[in-house]
Amino acid sequence: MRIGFGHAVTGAGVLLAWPVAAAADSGDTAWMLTATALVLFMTLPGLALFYAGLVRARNVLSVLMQCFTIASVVSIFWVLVGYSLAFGDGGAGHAVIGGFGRVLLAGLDAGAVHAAYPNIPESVFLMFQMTFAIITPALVVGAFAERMRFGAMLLFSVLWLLLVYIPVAHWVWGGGWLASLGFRDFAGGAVVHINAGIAALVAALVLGSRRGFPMQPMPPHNLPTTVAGAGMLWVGWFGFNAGSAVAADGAAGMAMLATHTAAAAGCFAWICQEWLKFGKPSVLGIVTGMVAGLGTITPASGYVGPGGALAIGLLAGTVCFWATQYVKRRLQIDDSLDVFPVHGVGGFMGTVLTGVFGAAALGGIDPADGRLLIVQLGIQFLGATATLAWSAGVTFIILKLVAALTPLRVTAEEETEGLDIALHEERGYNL
Amino acid sequence: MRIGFGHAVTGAGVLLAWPVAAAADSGDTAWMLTATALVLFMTLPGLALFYAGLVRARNVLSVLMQCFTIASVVSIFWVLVGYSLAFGDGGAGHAVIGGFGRVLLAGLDAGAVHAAYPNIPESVFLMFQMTFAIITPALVVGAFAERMRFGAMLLFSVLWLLLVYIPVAHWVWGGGWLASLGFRDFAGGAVVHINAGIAALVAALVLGSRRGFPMQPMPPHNLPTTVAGAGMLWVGWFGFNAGSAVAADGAAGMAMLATHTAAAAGCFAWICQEWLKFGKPSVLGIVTGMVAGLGTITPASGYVGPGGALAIGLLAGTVCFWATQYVKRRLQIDDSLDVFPVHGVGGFMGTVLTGVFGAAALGGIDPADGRLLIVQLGIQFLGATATLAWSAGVTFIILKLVAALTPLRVTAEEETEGLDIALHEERGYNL
Amino acid sequence: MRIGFGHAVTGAGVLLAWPVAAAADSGDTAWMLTATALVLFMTLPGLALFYAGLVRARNVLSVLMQCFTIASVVSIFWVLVGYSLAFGDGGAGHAVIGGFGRVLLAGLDAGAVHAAYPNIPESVFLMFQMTFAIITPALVVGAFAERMRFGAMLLFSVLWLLLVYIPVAHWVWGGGWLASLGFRDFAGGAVVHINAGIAALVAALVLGSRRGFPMQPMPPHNLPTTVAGAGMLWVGWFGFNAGSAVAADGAAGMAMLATHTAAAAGCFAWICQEWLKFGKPSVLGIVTGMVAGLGTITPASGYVGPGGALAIGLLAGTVCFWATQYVKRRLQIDDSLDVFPVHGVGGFMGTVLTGVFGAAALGGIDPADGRLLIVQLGIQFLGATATLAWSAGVTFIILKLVAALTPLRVTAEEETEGLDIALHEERGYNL
Amino acid sequence: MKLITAIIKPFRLDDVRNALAEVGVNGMTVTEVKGFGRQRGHTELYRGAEYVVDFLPKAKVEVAVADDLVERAIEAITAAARTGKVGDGKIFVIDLEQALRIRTGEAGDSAL
Amino acid sequence: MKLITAIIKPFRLDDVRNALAEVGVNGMTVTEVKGFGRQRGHTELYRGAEYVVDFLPKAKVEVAVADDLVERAIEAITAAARTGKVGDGKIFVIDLEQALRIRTGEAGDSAL
Amino acid sequence: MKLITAIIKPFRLDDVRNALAEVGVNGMTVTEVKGFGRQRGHTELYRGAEYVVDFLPKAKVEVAVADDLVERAIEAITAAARTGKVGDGKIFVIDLEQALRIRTGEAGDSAL
Ligand SMILES: Nc1ncnc2c1ncn2[C@@H]1O[C@H](COP(=O)(O)OP(=O)(O)O)[C@@H](O)[C@H]1O
Ligand SMILES: Nc1ncnc2c1ncn2[C@@H]1O[C@H](COP(=O)(O)OP(=O)(O)O)[C@@H](O)[C@H]1O
Ligand SMILES: Nc1ncnc2c1ncn2[C@@H]1O[C@H](COP(=O)(O)OP(=O)(O)O)[C@@H](O)[C@H]1O
Repeated sequence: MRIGFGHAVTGAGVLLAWPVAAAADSGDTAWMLTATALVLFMTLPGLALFYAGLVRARNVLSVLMQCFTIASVVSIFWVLVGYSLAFGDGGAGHAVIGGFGRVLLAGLDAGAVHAAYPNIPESVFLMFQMTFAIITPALVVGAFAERMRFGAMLLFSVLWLLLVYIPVAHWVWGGGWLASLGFRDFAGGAVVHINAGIAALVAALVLGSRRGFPMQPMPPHNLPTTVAGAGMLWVGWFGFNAGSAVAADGAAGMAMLATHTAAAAGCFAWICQEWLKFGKPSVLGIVTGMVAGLGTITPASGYVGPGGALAIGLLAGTVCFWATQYVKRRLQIDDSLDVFPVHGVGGFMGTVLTGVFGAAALGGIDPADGRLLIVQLGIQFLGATATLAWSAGVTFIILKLVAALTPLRVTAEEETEGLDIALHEERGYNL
Repeated sequence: MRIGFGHAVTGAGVLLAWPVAAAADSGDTAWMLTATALVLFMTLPGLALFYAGLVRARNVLSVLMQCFTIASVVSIFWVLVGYSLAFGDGGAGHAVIGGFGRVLLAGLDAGAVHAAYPNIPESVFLMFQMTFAIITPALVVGAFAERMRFGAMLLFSVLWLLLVYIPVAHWVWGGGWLASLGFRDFAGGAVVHINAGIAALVAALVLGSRRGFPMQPMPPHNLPTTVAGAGMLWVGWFGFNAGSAVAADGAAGMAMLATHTAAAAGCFAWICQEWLKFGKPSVLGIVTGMVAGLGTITPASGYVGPGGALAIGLLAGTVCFWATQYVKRRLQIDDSLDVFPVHGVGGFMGTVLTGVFGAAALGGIDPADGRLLIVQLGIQFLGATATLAWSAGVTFIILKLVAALTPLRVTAEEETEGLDIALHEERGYNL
Repeated sequence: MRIGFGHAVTGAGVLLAWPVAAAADSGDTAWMLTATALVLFMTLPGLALFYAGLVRARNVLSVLMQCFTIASVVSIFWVLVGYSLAFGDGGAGHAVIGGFGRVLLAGLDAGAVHAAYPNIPESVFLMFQMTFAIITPALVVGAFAERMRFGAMLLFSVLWLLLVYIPVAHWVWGGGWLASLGFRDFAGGAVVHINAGIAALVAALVLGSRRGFPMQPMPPHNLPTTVAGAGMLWVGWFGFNAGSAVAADGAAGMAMLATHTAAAAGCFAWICQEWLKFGKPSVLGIVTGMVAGLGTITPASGYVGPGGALAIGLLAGTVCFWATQYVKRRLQIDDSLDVFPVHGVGGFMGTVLTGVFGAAALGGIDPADGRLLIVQLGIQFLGATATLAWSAGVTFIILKLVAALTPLRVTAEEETEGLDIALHEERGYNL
Repeated sequence: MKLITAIIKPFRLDDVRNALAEVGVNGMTVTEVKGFGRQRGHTELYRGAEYVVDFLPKAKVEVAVADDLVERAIEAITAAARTGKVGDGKIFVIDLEQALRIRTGEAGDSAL
Repeated sequence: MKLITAIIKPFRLDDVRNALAEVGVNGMTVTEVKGFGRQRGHTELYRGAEYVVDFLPKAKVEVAVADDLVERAIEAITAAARTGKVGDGKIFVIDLEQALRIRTGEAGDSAL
Repeated sequence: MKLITAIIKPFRLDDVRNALAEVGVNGMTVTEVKGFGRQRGHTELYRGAEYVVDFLPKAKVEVAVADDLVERAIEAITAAARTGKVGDGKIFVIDLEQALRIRTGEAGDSAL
């Protein structure tokens, strides 16, 4: 997210003053309302369909249910306390977490704006941010698909929102310590993708593989559904990245261009790898390459030019392809839908590369204070690593905690029968 | 819909002057163009898919056909005469219906604005309203799905548009008697949801149950399709409710927030009820709870705060859950896709609750003229009841009229064979 | 596209000056960002699903793959050279083609605007145009579906973009000779629909029919998927046509109204024809009529009133219906998904009718310089014919060229087995 | 033992199952099949491409029964599946040499 | 009476149906099945997870015929289903003890 | 020759195929079927409309084998398909009068 539209946010101080009365710009507001709709669209139905098509037919509903339920409970918790902790004033501890002053959105009305974004109403700003908080835990679903119990999933997701997503979002976008350092993460390379990606890896390891993995083939049951979801993700990502400009201007346009270019390049790079290695390009390949390109450009999207975006996209498609082979085939970790090698690896790479291609010399936009490239690179690396470490550690603790309260996995019989019948007493298809 | 953006509409008088020349705001216009696209998206493909997944495979196309055809003919009739009757000047009878002065959109050009909404072009205003006129009769389809003949459906829908939807829309949004009374219906709790919901109940009663109901199970044939439609409805509803602010501002932002919060709460409340009663939450449950939350918040969305929205959403999910059980299981009325217990009950409840939570004391916005809560509550109840009565009565008459001209139902053989082959000579799937 | 928002583009001269620094309008920019997302949405997933549902199950992925791959490579080539050739300064040859001055988008930054459209950032303008460049070759896919090899398709599409699409786009929208003549093509009747439609016919003839055509029935394998795609196309087309106003104003509103009206009329006219000829209306019919209505109104959408749009839509549904019967049944040309009779015939008809209904006397907007209707009609006919001839000829040459390098068709065995397994080693469904 | 195979109209399946249960047959195996016979199929029409679908959806019910149950089972199926219209279907009877229950290894009548 | 079961390549189904009609067989029941045999299956590949699908789609055609038609029916199927490549399929013949038409109760040859 | 028909739990199919291959059976035909028997089905629930699905997904494996292979084939199937829980399924054996390979016209044991 572009940090500080109205005036620079350089720490906790400035946030003490909000909300202030100011006239929002109708054009910027129009775009942010739209962008909010687009990012929700990414999760529902976008990501839900993308994931649902990839599992076996007997688990299709369980995945849709997870995405839908996460959207519901995250929204409720965001209104109750999430927004306050992420973007509220944290007082003395503002470097690490926001405060409780905005619990239940206290003080919000139609005229309110956020100090850092006086060009749009605060209601729009917090809605836009809510959609990010929804999609991030929903991404993790891909790791434990086809075996996690519903209740455990629900508990895990709420705790993960509160203890992993919100702190990291605060550090980077809410005026926390990474923001103060000048860490650049335009639309969530660290906050969303590294965060969800590494949590997925940890979850896959803690839960263990699906029964039959890797001997038994587990092909996607409905690739057209996955492609439908992929198309929605691509379109929705315009809201994600270009919306992170928090304005309808040239910066949003440049972000959209970078986003689109990287997606296209990710597609292309992935199918080239497939063509070289397997002799045939595939549909699942091209949509995975697309997601890799989009995830990787996300942190950089507001800072790089089209050339940088092309380079990042090509790298994304190539590196994430090999990472997927490595994690799934070599390490035999059953991160069911490859969340880590695509989002985790892509997000990390993109966050670091933001320090490279986000330089005027390479067609990007130099950091404001004339910081050296090597310094920025260090900051990027630090931020990416801190996110990785925090998310990995806390995810692990949460899973152990949940496991102490309720079993994480369904029984072997339930897994064989399929989660749809076992957990929800419904079947996906009666054709 | 927010009534009277430019200046207050307090009856027919002010409407005599339009269209006036005025400069529209590009930001507001941008949002309303988008909102229009979003509301169309709710019907096509949103609602069409939502409904299509719920019927049996052999009737999937008939439902899609009904939604698509309604979109087509309603649009044509809206251009020909509908807009004029709903929003045109009704002269002496303006309290009950508009006039014929704008037939075929006479007087419209690119510079025209509507007196009540001078901030956007009139072409955009009438397009936005058209999408509401499309979705309302399309909602009714759920009641007579899997048995109504195509020709009868077509005739019914056109008459229903002209004799039920348009008058009610005029009363509430076109400067009619309910508008004059100060009835609050921000985005169509009465105009859309009560209207369609009660019409559905009447249609289900007049047509009679599907063959085999309730003995024979009639499970949804494709729940992933229904979930895809549900996601589109959620996203599209942002256009429906936040678009009803007719501007890109804080009011739109607050409406989006209320809408989203109620949807999330509706989801959650419904699956909690399922969990308690049946021991298992379900996918069909969560999406139905979402629709209940959205339908119920609709009239209130521009007048309540997030706390009110949360309360309304929780009530919606709970009450509509029990209403569904009651109508379908206890009364054994075969309103096939539960339009009445979700939209009718939710719409009524929401319209009344607008009189409660739309009070500053409860985090909402008091009525402009300092009206007492109890008075407003009375007005809300009156408006809801009047809509209910009008729609029920006229729907019944229309159905009897159509039945006199052409049979309403397919034959028993056609019903067994499925409407897709019987009516359209097509099959949904050749997998 | 509305030509020359800021000031008239009457040839190459004015283009020499860009990019200029100017303040974009946030409302217009908001709408154009949205419109760009909508037009991408038309291809991914809209058109991809629309086409995918129409083929047989064993080829479903091959069609999705073609649409996705085209989106990827066209985007890359657009950034590399396409935008420069279409909208860059062509110097002496500007009448026929742009130049290489903007290769790799040289000179673009967040502050840049295009001289002709100073109200929005250039980044947004070029993104919006890119989405048109994506969908046009994707439309052609319908002609050679179920038999073309992937590599040949890829090569063909890139050459076709460069040698067919870009020149024609330049002639009409980039300040080329048709623009100078005053040719009216608001959103791509010639540039998109005639262009793709005639290329489809040529491709169908060069590749030859699918094995078994016309003896063996080849019914759509999943019509609900096609309907989902159709709904997305309708919604997305609002971005296509109303976005071509390049502003959020009354002109955009009128274009949206004309677009929607023609779509509705196209639906209605097509099913009336079916009803008369076959006794039953069909789902495939109504969505095809919708596309016919939308394709036909496209060139006229910014110049006609709602009455003209209604007439054009009714004509589109009727004429394209008969054209489809004629080409497929009578001539027995296996343009698999009927691209030519719908887009080609509709596009041609619409381009010519723009010269009729785009007259103030018929509710439209007269050409700026007081040109006579008959003169404009001649220009329209000339532009349509020139596009037809260029596209037909160059498409033929490209196909022969590609055929010389690599076989165009899969083998008979591969065709029988299905392209999904043969070319991509994947299967669409494992239900 | 005999293996009875009945090709019936799909919407009669539940009736047939119940009728069989009443005469004491507690197991059966059902397959979705397409039948071709005297019953006319339907027409499908896609953008004017008309074609006749002769294959109609049928359910194939297979029941292995002890010899003394054959008559009653056939009667039960016939009564439950008959609508009186063309296409009601056929019943075929085949000699079953051996039957085994996989779980227990039981053979013969007691395996059914 | 005999029950002839033919496992054939799906795209030969229409030819087989026509060939059977020519020799006077007017009814049949078809099932989509998966066959495993000498014919090699195909590979599928999902994000690098490769696996071989040995089961190939086949159509199973079942026809009950009077004894005197058996030879001709078999010849008709063989001629119509043969492509000459591996995987053309098999024909099995089983003795049919009894056949009944549900609609009329007719038994034996006249039930077919 | 005999025709062995086994109704098994679907997730045991690969094991059964491998077991058959080991005893020398190299061809088989598999059909997705729904079974009804002692094994209890599941409940489905849609907006409070509850109903019991008694028909469970099963795989039907058909193998034609020469007489001397029958015992071993049955044993192989039994061993591979058994889970010990209700619903493991049945094996039926029928006499096969004739078998033909369509491609070559070979008949009898060599056709298998
Ligand atoms: N000779 C046959 N062999 C196998 N199945 C047959 C045969 N004749 C008919 N059938 C099956 O029985 C079904 C009903 O047959 P049909 O001739 O349509 O009506 P009816 O049973 O009333 O005579 C067919 O759809 C087909 O599945
Ligand atoms: N022993 C068998 N029992 C049952 N079905 C068999 C047997 N052998 C082959 N089949 C069926 O016949 C089909 C064709 O067999 P295959 O060995 O591939 O080729 P061919 O028929 O040319 O010898 C298989 O896919 C399978 O469905
Ligand atoms: N009499 C029968 N005829 C045909 N198929 C049967 C018969 N009884 C059982 N089956 C099949 O065998 C399957 C397993 O039978 P079931 O009674 O559930 O368990 P078990 O095999 O352990 O006794 C059933 O689902 C059904 O497909």
